[in-house]
Amino acid sequence: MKRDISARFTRSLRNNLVLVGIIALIVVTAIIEPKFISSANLTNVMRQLWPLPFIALGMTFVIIGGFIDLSVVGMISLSGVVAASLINPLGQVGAILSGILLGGMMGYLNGFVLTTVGAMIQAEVLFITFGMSSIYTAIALLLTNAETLRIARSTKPYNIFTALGSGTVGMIPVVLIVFLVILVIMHLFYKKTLAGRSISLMGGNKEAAFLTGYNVKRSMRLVYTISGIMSGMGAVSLVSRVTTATATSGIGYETNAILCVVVGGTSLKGGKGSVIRTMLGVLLVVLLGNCMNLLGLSTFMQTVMRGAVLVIAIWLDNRREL
Amino acid sequence: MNIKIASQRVWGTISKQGAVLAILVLMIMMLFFKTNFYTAYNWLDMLRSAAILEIVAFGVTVAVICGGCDLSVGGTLSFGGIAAILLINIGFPIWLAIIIAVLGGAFVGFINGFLVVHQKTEPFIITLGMGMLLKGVCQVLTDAHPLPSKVPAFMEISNSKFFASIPSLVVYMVILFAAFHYLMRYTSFGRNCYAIGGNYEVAEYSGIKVIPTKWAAFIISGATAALAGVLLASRMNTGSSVYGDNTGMLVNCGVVIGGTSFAGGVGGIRESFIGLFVIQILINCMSMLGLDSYYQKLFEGILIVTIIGLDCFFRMRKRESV
Amino acid sequence: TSTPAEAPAGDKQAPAGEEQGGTDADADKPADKDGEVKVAFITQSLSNASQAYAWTQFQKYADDYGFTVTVFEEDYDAQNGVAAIGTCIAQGYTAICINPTDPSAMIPSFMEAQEAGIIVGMYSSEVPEGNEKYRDFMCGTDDYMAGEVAAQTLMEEFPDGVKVVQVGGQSGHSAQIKRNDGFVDTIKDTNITLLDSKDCGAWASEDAMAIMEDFIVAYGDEIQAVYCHWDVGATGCIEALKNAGMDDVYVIGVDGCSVGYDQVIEGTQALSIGQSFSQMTQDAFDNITKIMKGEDFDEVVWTKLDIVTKDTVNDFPYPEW
Amino acid sequence: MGENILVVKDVCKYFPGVTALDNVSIEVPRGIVYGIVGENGAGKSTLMKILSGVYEKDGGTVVFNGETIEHTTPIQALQRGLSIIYQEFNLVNSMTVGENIFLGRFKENRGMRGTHKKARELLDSIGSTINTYTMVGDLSASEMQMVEITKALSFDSKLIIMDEPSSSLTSEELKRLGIIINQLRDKGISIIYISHKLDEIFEYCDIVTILRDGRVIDTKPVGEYTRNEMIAKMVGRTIENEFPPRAHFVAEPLLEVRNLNTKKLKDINFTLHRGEILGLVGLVGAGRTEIIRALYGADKARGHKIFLRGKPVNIRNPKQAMRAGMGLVPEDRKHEGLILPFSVEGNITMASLEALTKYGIVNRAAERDIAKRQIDSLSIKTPTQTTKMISLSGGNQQKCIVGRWLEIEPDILILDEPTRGIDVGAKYEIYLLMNKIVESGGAIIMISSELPEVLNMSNRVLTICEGRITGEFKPEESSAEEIMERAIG
Ligand SMILES: Nc1ncnc2c1ncn2[C@@H]1O[C@H](COP(=O)(O)OP(=O)(O)OP(=O)(O)O)[C@@H](O)[C@H]1O
Ligand SMILES: Nc1ncnc2c1ncn2[C@@H]1O[C@H](COP(=O)(O)OP(=O)(O)OP(=O)(O)O)[C@@H](O)[C@H]1O
Ligand SMILES: [Mg+2]
Ligand SMILES: [Mg+2]
Repeated sequence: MKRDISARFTRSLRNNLVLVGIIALIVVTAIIEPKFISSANLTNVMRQLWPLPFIALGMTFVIIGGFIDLSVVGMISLSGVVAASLINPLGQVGAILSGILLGGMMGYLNGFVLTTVGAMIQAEVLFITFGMSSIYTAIALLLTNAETLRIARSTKPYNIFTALGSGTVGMIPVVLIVFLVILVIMHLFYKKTLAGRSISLMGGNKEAAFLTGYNVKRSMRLVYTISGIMSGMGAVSLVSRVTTATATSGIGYETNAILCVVVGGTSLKGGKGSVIRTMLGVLLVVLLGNCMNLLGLSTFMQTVMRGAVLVIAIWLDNRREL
Repeated sequence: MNIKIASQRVWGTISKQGAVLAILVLMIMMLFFKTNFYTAYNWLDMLRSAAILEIVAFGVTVAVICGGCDLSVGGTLSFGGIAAILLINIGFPIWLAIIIAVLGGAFVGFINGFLVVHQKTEPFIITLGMGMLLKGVCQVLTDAHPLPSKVPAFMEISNSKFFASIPSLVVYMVILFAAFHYLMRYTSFGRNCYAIGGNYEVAEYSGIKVIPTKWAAFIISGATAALAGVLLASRMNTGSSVYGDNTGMLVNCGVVIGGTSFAGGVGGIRESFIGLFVIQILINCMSMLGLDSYYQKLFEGILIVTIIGLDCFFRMRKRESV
Repeated sequence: TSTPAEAPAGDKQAPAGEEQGGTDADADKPADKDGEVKVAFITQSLSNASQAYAWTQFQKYADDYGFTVTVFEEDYDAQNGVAAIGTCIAQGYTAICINPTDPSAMIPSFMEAQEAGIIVGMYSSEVPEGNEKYRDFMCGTDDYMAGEVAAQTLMEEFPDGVKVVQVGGQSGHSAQIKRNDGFVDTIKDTNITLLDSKDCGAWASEDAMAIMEDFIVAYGDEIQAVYCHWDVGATGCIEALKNAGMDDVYVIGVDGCSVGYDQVIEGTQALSIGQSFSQMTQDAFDNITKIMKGEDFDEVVWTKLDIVTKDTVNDFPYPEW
Repeated sequence: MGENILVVKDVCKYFPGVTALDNVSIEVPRGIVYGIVGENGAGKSTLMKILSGVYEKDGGTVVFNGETIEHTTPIQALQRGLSIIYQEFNLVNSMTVGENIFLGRFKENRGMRGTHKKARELLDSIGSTINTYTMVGDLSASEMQMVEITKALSFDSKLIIMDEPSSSLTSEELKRLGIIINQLRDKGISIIYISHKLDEIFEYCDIVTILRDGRVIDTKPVGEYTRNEMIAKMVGRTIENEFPPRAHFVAEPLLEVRNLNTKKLKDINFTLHRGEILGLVGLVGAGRTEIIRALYGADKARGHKIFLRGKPVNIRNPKQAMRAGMGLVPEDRKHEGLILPFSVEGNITMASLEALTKYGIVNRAAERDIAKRQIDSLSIKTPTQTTKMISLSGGNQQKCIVGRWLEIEPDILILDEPTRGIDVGAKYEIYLLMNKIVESGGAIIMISSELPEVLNMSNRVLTICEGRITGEFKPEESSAEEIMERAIG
């Protein structure tokens, strides 16, 4: 009996390593640096998150579907640039919508290219989306000539951007509220709808899903479109937060997003995963950065830590399945 | 009759390897422009520019043929160069420093091998994390500053010329090409790698020691990357943590473009050579034509998507053919 | 179809033993090729707005000097710079203006370029000390000076000492390193206290913003001044300060781009340290012309840094980038 | 050293739910050809895989060449002098013929040239003209088989096991195989020869053992068997009530297939009636699976017409097949049927989700009901509805897949090896389910490698050989021997 309880405890511990990690991180940091648990820092962390949660959310769907998306770099860059530059001609609502729409279109294009050429395994998909990313970034560079666009320069109002970037309701940033709404919608989409289910069916076993009448190619285009839309939203939140847009602003988000998804416990083998857990992954990754900054760890050590966390997380995830 | 067979063979190679076709297209295109593309100097120069990445690619190819993949080579490359210069600067003889650096790379490969082969984790994500970790290590080692060598003789290694005009790097590349080609084609280790990548179980049943062989492939990949790093550091007379930033992705991409499939078992050193050389030729052509670098990025992306996409497409067609 | 163009000028005329370009002996050399004078601009990255703008200046002034200009991008990877110099040699360029990611890594290539008779000019960046013989001239301001200026301004502005944080550019890039070193070296043994210093993963304002936010949590009101390595990064710092309600922090940025000017005009940024790329480009072109003609020239032409504050902002033309 | 090269005594092997070998004993003398026959699933391949070290035996002893062998690995077996030609191809497609023959023995042959030279000699010695530099992937099935044989010969073997070596050989190659076998026997090498083609057994073998359900039924010199006796002993079953009584509800035609062609199939024509169970019989690799996959729209086919209830329908993908009222239980449960990371519930309801969806939202409550209903009615043994599929036994996994289709009540259910790896009890339940489906007006196409199963369950049987339909039988009116004869071709 006692053995049973302790076995169950270790199992649940092992299944919830992220939570354990987060708690350990909070406790340790709070002891060393009490400022960590100050309200100022909490607000701080809530602000620093963006746009990673959006990107990781989109990436979760791609990974649950059994694929991977490296083109978020290009999509964020291009969407951000377009959104920022369209404030003047279209007004801010138009700009935001076109940024998101463009993201969706790029995502769909990725899915379209992949299904057309029949790239069905992760490695093929990896390089093709990498190439697509270069294309999107190049277009963003051509559009801006590498110049930084500032939304403060627009002649039209841009208060929605400001609200998204730094507005708060009470203590809670506006963008967090917006995101939570989207998160709930996406969670419900994943859990409740047929389309959501067919994504994980595809990730679990493409052949079985195909033989049971699911349109695998459509699901594939869908996950990439979701990733594109989320990149578009992420780009808008990024532009709002920093009030500028450049053609290279998406750099690094692909690895960070994958890191969050994997640390959150969604298996790279596809089929199973959880949108909510990814958010825990985001939290862990962002907290880690925040803690290391507060503890005065050098930028270099932070890179080491991030790599180590990624390697160890995947390793543990893999062992769990053995 | 013979001509027919020969032309069939030529066509067979071309259609099997999109990269060859791309090179031919570029070469024909360059006939129409007045540049110095067709000069011995330019070709030697292209080869020299490509040499470092080619050498890295030779090692990576071994891992890929075994059914793996190694994205950590970027980090290993920087690490190799930095380690060698650090040691030389504190007075180690050059040869010893180089040996230690290469052993360091081999150790990285050993860990990759442990995680991928022994623990059976997903190679591309784990090596991605490993690369990130190594970059951090390099930053810590150098304080993120470029680290010039204090011993002038070190520079000679990669910057001298043989027979008055042939850059030493090209010579090294040719030697290593021959060595790796020999290793993969004419030794039992190489052939066993093909067998392992081609069909893991059959290889195991045939008495091939699958785990040590595949593990060794990762060690070779790491050691080669470190060696390339040493050569790069000598070429630049400097070691730096930023040198490998694009290497991992680019090299693996080149290997795949060349036709060495991530599924394992097919391809070879020659294919990888061509796969990376096509990227180099593209860059050279565009520089010669004075094309804006934004367009260079664009065309690079298009090249990657097209070649890998076509590859997938023909494989799909072959699968589905009635 | 055309046959390959004549062999590169350098290739033919540069026997292996020839030493050092840029002297009188070489004066007649580059002009021989249908009078075309090809000048290459090799830059760290055209994704960086300052470099993209510098390139427009090359294009703008090329006609005045009768040059044909081409740009090569390193994309923050020194290997690409080395490859670019190789291409320049193959193509028989007359001169190279280079702002490398990693100057020390370029020395071997400079030797080759000079062997091939190509004029090598450093642009907005200097070779490491002791290697001056490998380049023919240097024009512009070194990033090290930007760091020095930032530190000096702080000393003037806060004679009683000041607590400052530094937000660095992309870790490992030459601009980040020099702007850091210039600053850190200058404040040594002064009453300026460097509270903390951190670099970014990329030249991204969100990185700068995140770092600044963490600084605010860690040091709060202690922070009196911020030295950020680039104006767009300063935007992130300013946003972070704004959100924390800290309006009176003295923010210094480097670049002197339109974003920086705007912020100076708005009063959110106290100082932007600018570089005049148009001046730099003209100086470089002047030098190339002089070397070609065999006239005397100044090996080092410093371009004055623009110190853009609210008081001086109207003295400078509004930047085009 | 006795005169027996191999003595197997009381060897047992259990797979989840199946006893593959039940106290099997055989003795193989030196220098003879030893035949083993038995219907599909009798345990022949399992026995051979134990000998060659692919599987671990669960009991009994094996003595090879006077040496008692407890554990062995494939490579150790080869080194001892026991080589095997596996039933499934055991070649690396992306390598050349020569290298495959000497896989893992590159060094012994002094490199590439030596390898190809020796391979050439070996191929010449058996009269094969295959180029040693060809990629194995580019070979035809019969050429691959020759390569397998050559590979086995390349070892200095004392015993060579041939598990259905002839299943894909042309008649020319078959003759050559006969010569090779005789040559080997003359050299004192023993051969274990497994085949479904009784002509070969009678022609080549000296002693024959008959296996059925993992048990040795009979062993005697080949001359003492008559052909009929042999077949009777292979297929004859006496276990009572193994099959439920056959259903008789056959009514009007439901599905007509005309001129179905693929790379492998030639002119497949057949009709399926309401209330009918149609069995497809053939050897492994005959093309049964291909027929139903093409029919179901999972593989591409050309030029064919399908009529459903007299009306032409167009089926280009499984979705359209489902809309037309078909369902498929594929043969490879793990790779084609199950979503292993999913729960039992998720696997069962997969096919019904569309019907449960309103405005894009799946009705979870209804989904749970469905899963519960199927788990109860099929008595699927699972701790909870949300248990992960991977932890169920094979039979229960199979029931989940069947339940998946039962829920949407397809007109035509295609079952490919529905009872593979399933114990007798579970089999019986699946048979009952099949009868229930036809009772309610559906129709079933059933593929099975277990002849008794097909014969007892089907109303009609089609024999398939090398991609063609070679015969049509009413099992009540024809003998198993007759049918098997046609299936063998
Ligand atoms: N790996 C396995 N896991 C579970 N069951 C297995 C496995 N391999 C074989 N079986 C089962 O063991 C039994 C014997 O199979 P085996 O392959 O030995 O038959 P066989 O006599 O060779 O038939 P065939 O003539 O079709 O080749 C069958 O019921 C089969 O389903
Ligand atoms: N994907 C594939 N690649 C190569 N060969 C294949 C493939 N699928 C099937 N085959 C081969 O084609 C032949 C026909 O296979 P098929 O599955 O149609 O036979 P079958 O009659 O259904 O037999 P069974 O179901 O008993 O295995 C077999 O020899 C098989 O080995
Ligand atoms: Mg068998
Ligand atoms: Mg089958």
